[in-house]
Amino acid sequence: MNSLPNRILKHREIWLAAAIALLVGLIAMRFPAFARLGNLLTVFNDTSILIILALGQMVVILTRSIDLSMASNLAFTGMLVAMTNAAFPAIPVPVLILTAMFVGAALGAFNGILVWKLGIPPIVVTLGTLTVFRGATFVLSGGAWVNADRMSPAFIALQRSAFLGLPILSWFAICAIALFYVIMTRTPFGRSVYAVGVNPTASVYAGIDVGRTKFLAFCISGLVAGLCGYLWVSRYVIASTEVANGYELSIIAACVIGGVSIAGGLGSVAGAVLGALFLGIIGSALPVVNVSPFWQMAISGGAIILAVVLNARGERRQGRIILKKAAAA
Amino acid sequence: APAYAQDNVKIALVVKSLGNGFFDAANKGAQEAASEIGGVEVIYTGPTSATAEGQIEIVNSLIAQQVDAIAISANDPDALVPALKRAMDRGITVISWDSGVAPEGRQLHLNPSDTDLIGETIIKLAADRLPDGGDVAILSASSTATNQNAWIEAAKKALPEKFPKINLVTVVYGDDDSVKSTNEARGLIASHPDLDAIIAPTTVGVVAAAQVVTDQNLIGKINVTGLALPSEFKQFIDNGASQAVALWNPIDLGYSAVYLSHALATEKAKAEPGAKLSIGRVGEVTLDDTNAAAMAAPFQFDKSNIEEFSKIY
Amino acid sequence: MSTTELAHNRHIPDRLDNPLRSALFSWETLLILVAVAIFALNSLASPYFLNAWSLSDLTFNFVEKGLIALAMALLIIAGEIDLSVAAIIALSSTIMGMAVQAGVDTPGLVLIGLGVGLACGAFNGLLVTKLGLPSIVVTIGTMSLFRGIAYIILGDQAYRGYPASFAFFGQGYVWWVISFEIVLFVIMALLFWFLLHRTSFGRMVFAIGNNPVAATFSGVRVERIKFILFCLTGLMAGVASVLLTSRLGSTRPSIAQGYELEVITMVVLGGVSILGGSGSIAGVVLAAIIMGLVTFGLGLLNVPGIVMSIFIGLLLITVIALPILWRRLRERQGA
Amino acid sequence: MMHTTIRREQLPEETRQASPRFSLSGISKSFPGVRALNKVALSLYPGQVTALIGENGAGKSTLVKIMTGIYQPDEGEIAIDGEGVSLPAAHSAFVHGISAIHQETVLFDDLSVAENIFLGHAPRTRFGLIDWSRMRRDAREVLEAMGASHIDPDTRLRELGIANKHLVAVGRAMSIDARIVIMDEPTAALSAKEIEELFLLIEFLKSQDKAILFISHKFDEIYRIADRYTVFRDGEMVGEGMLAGTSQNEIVKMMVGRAVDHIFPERHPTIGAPLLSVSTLSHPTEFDDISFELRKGEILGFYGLVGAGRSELMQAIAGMTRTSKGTISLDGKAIASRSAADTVAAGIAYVPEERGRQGVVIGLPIFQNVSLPSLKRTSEFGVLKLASEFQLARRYTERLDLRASSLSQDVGTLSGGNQQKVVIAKWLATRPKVIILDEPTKGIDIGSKAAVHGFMAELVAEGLSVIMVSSELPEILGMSDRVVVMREGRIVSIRENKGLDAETLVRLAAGIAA
Ligand SMILES: Nc1ncnc2c1ncn2[C@@H]1O[C@H](COP(=O)(O)OP(=O)(O)OP(=O)(O)O)[C@@H](O)[C@H]1O
Ligand SMILES: Nc1ncnc2c1ncn2[C@@H]1O[C@H](COP(=O)(O)OP(=O)(O)OP(=O)(O)O)[C@@H](O)[C@H]1O
Ligand SMILES: [Mg+2]
Ligand SMILES: [Mg+2]
Repeated sequence: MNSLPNRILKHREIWLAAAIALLVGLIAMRFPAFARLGNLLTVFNDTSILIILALGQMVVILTRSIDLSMASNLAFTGMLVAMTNAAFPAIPVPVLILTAMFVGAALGAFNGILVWKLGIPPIVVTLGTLTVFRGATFVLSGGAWVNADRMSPAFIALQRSAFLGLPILSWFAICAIALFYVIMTRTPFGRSVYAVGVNPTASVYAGIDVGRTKFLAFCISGLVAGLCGYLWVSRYVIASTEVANGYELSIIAACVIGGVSIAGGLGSVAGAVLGALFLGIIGSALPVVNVSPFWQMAISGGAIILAVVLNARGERRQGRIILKKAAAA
Repeated sequence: APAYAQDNVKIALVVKSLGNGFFDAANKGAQEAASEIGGVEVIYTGPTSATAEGQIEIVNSLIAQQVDAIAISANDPDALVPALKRAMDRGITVISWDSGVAPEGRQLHLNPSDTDLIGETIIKLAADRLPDGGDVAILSASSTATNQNAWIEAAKKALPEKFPKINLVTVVYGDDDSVKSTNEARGLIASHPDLDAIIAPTTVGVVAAAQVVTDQNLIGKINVTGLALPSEFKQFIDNGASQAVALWNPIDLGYSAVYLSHALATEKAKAEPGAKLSIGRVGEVTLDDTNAAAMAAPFQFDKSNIEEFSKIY
Repeated sequence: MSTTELAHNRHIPDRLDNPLRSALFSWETLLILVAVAIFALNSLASPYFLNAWSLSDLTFNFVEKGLIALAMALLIIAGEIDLSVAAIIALSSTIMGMAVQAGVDTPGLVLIGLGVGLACGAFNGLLVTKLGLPSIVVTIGTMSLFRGIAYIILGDQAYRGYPASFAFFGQGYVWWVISFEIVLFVIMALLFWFLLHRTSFGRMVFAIGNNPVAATFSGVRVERIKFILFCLTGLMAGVASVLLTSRLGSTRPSIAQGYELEVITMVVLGGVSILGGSGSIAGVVLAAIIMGLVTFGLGLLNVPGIVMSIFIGLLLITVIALPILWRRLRERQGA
Repeated sequence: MMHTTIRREQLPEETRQASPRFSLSGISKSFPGVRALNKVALSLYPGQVTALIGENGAGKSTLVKIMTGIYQPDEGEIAIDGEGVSLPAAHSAFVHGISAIHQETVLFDDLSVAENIFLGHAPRTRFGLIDWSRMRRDAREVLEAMGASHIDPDTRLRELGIANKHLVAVGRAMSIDARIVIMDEPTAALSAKEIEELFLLIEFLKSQDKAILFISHKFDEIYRIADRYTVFRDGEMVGEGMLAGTSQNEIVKMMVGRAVDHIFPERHPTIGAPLLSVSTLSHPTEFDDISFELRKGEILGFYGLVGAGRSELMQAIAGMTRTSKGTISLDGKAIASRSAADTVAAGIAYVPEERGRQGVVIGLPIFQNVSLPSLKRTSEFGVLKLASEFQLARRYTERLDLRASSLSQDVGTLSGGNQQKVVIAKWLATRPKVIILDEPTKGIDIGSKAAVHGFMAELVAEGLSVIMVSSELPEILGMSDRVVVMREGRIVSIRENKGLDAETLVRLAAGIAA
């Protein structure tokens, strides 16, 4: 009953991976080049930013919260580092990246403090900061864009340069996946994130500070958004107020497709990554197979609904069992 | 009727979205016109994202401010008509420039250049480098942008007669959004392995396409051309991702928009088919049947002159 | 709780405090003050503000979103949410556009617009109530789905050519500066106020939001009411779609982009608890007006829209945080 | 520690040498409206099992929560090995080597068994990371030691039955190398075999010199495993001593024979014809083959231990849950529909057990709570008539002697007892023929209890029929005309309440042969 194959099939991630493989297979039938390793790596590279963001959002959602401000945080930090780079091209890029992560984490901490200390529902807090952060981006830049011509070559080149045949951007994603995997599965903090989401009351009994855990989760999502601020701006070589506008919902969608339960406590690094890849593959495959790109939105919407329905099936809660004969059966 | 009692003639320059370098340059020209004419106040405004709803809210507040004229580069030719009509009903002069609105929503439209000429030029930029012919694709801005659609129509018309060896494989839309344009450019390259050139008649799209070609090491294989601001695009001429691009002078365009708005608002000129209107230092234009006028021919930038122009706009 | 102990007489009064007095310290009063302050500031800041036509134009900034907010308030009070409303506007507008091409006339268009809204709402409602799914994810999904269908139908095209009579809904005036839109909003606000605060349906909505289990135990048909609320929200999105389409005179699939968050902001600013169970229509109407005043007022000063949103965002957080801080402070003093 | 030295003088010879490992003294704790603990004391000795005995609501679990740092006492001292300590959070109890199995299974449904056991104190690798393979191994060891090797440490807790969940909770307590082990009704959901294994484990812990607190309502278990006893009644400590030499009857008297008991109302029931009849009602997992009749003007008491399935049965009768088999009929007419709304319409009212979750709608004022199931009567064409709502609310709340400052007060601001009155008023206002009261006086003070009991008597005198589910013996004995005893989802006995005594009922409910 608990044989290995059985246990593996219980994991929804396996199903999602199978669905993705099937999807790639279907696309390859019409356009074989799509399934070539080189192209798949390109798709992965193109999806890297979404993957990293989805990982941050996952941590927040696991604690029964939600962070709607990630895309705005990204725009703000992206603009900040782009302007810093334009004004002081001499500052080395790694320093800028660290700055971006720090600023992002600070914005996340602002959300987190409001959730932790004032007990304002996360959705309200981040709905507010969603507009505040983006507005602040406009104020910061005075509405002007920072274009390629104002960025230093190193700023643009870093994530494009390759290491072991893979672009650095992909390495960022790979490192993030590895790091989040370790954090979520192997550290007390990671496990307390799950515990808080599964059962806040029981977490208190187990000696976990629920509010503080949520606070740290928001710091992480902020930090990740800050990092992606740099990655986004240097990837698309433009920093503007409109950067990643509305992207918060794509991030959440990636998590949801990946089986992260909005009610908290359920979800995995693999799931979030696969959810993001699913969206990424659809996005890059549609133009290739000559399906009008106008189908993309409807397809991802359908995928979200399907994913939620399937996940809900798997989660059907059982009642308690009082009758001895039923318990034995 | 315009309020002569007030010292200043207030002219609103409404752009598709704030922050776009092309419009910032146009604003420069607008301010030049204002100080040249004297007694003119230019309000430079636009939504943050290029939507018609955003522009409508702005038009409403401009009506309330009782500006004397609105010169708009529209995000949608139809959706803005009701709001602009209302502005005209309240005695405000309305013209469109760059990207037009339907004739009933404005008094005149100022095309930066002759539509057919632009259409032909963007193809020619690509064709010049493809003596044996080849596949080209167009990366446009928003699918509702009037000017883009008109140019693409003109380009398609010019193809069979003047460039028989050039094969236009597809038209995609990047919505003047860097991310969307980048993704569309990638899609083009992936789905058309034999592509020789990407033509982007939009300053946002052309930069995105050139960046993608640079990133994917396709310099020399795919030539990016289109309409580009020299200051934003210089690096791609330098690195060879593009051989040449074209554009008109956005400064002159903004200048002319304000100049014409002022002339109409102060009733120094009248917009009617066939009228010849002066636009100060730029010269003069003639209105066609739909009260539209075209300015000069697009100007080409390549290795020889981009350095010089990138310092101007 | 000393009053509890002292109430030895068997008579329990209906209410202790004077309703006028409690109204004086309510959320709505706070919002009225805020609205009046912004109104005053606007009049001081711009000479163009105090003008019948300006005030009339101002209403266009919030009416369509406000109409949806009325229904959304009920939905959020019942503990659910609908993020797909803007997408419903787009889909409904697109179908109306198709109908125009097919030669349908104004009354038919309105029916189609409302019908599509209702159908979309019902679809959301079915997913949430029949399958027991969380509404926030369901509607994130349908948000892409509905707008996606609009994109599939329209692609890079736009529908125009609406009949002239159709323009009345979004551009017409009932009398002088009084537009059809604002009249409709006032009527709808009254209807929703009545529905929420004066009918047993509204009472059950509150009960569901506060404690769905206890409501079920009390014989309230929780699922059915939630379904109706989703339908109602969809229907109001359909109404907004008719107005907006008429006002724009054309349809693009990107119409009403981002409206959902503005609608929810209105609802929350109006004092509706995002966790469900409390709120009032008066608050939502006031919040809609405040948002209209802020955006229009700053617009008159040519402040970019994005800067206005900072004000709205800060207003939202502060207004929610203040009562909490206030309670903290009092508890600390009490302890 | 003066307190403990004095106490030691009174102890029997064999324990006098040992000083208490863990002692609490003068502990009080109040909740809004309830004084759960009043200056209680408790001592645990190394190598001994102390049984804490008391009726439902006596304050046992509250004390456990204080001992584990989850609640903070209003007053009193806690000492470990004679040294005063404070336990400001759950974590500090951990640090002091206190581990507990709580009454409500406070576990994590979506985490694995191993993790449920080790959350918060998982084994780490050299790099400070959680060592999963060791954690699994350790978990398997813990489970094996408890004789629960059939539980796979890798399964998600959700997939386990309630008995196995309870074993995991026990395992969690075992996994901490604790010196003090607390078990709040650990056997409530276990089968006989598992209970045997648990007892072996407790014997083992005893041999390891741990101090153990054992809470149970089952006397056979207490006598098998415990060395000492402490009895609580209504939040006070009423006795303690060595179990050996103390008879079960003495203890039952300590816990039920209340000195300051309130007097149950005098009743002269005129019992009529059968009104509600339930026949062979079954549910796949909760109850089986339930048949009984409720007669007009009768109070039918349902007795059983916690978890006997009475609440589930009543909720099924009230239309809240689906049944697999059987019929319910009222006045000879079968009730076909299966939704709460229809049951209310038919004339059956169910006053649920979990007042906070299922009963009151906190956030709404009193009068709106009362009128909620009767909205059809207080409205016209769906439009509310405020005046008639107030009138309805006043009629029933004043009759129940509700203590509130006004009817517009939020029910959340009322004390537990008064909230309960609102819930009862709400159901009476539906003018039912049958009213089912599930633990009607749970968690309410003695004064309010009397009011509720008096009111029940009035109701039946007016011809209403009452089903009263209660775990409180005095209430069952004092109020019922007949008593149904349930155990493990089945009816074990239906008796007239004449000459019934508490011990008989306790035996029946716990399955102890008389
Ligand atoms: N969090 C709380 N808020 C309010 N009242 C509470 C709370 N916890 C317990 N009580 C009340 O305190 C009293 C003691 O409850 P406790 O759970 O300690 O009883 P117990 O002896 O464990 O009963 P049982 O045998 O049913 O488990 C009860 O009246 C209960 O209603
Ligand atoms: N197996 C279990 N799993 C979870 N909770 C349980 C279990 N058994 C009992 N409980 C808890 O104990 C409470 C009482 O159980 P239940 O209602 O099934 O039995 P009952 O016979 O009605 O007991 P009561 O005397 O408390 O009414 C429930 O509210 C439930 O929270
Ligand atoms: Mg207990
Ligand atoms: Mg019960």
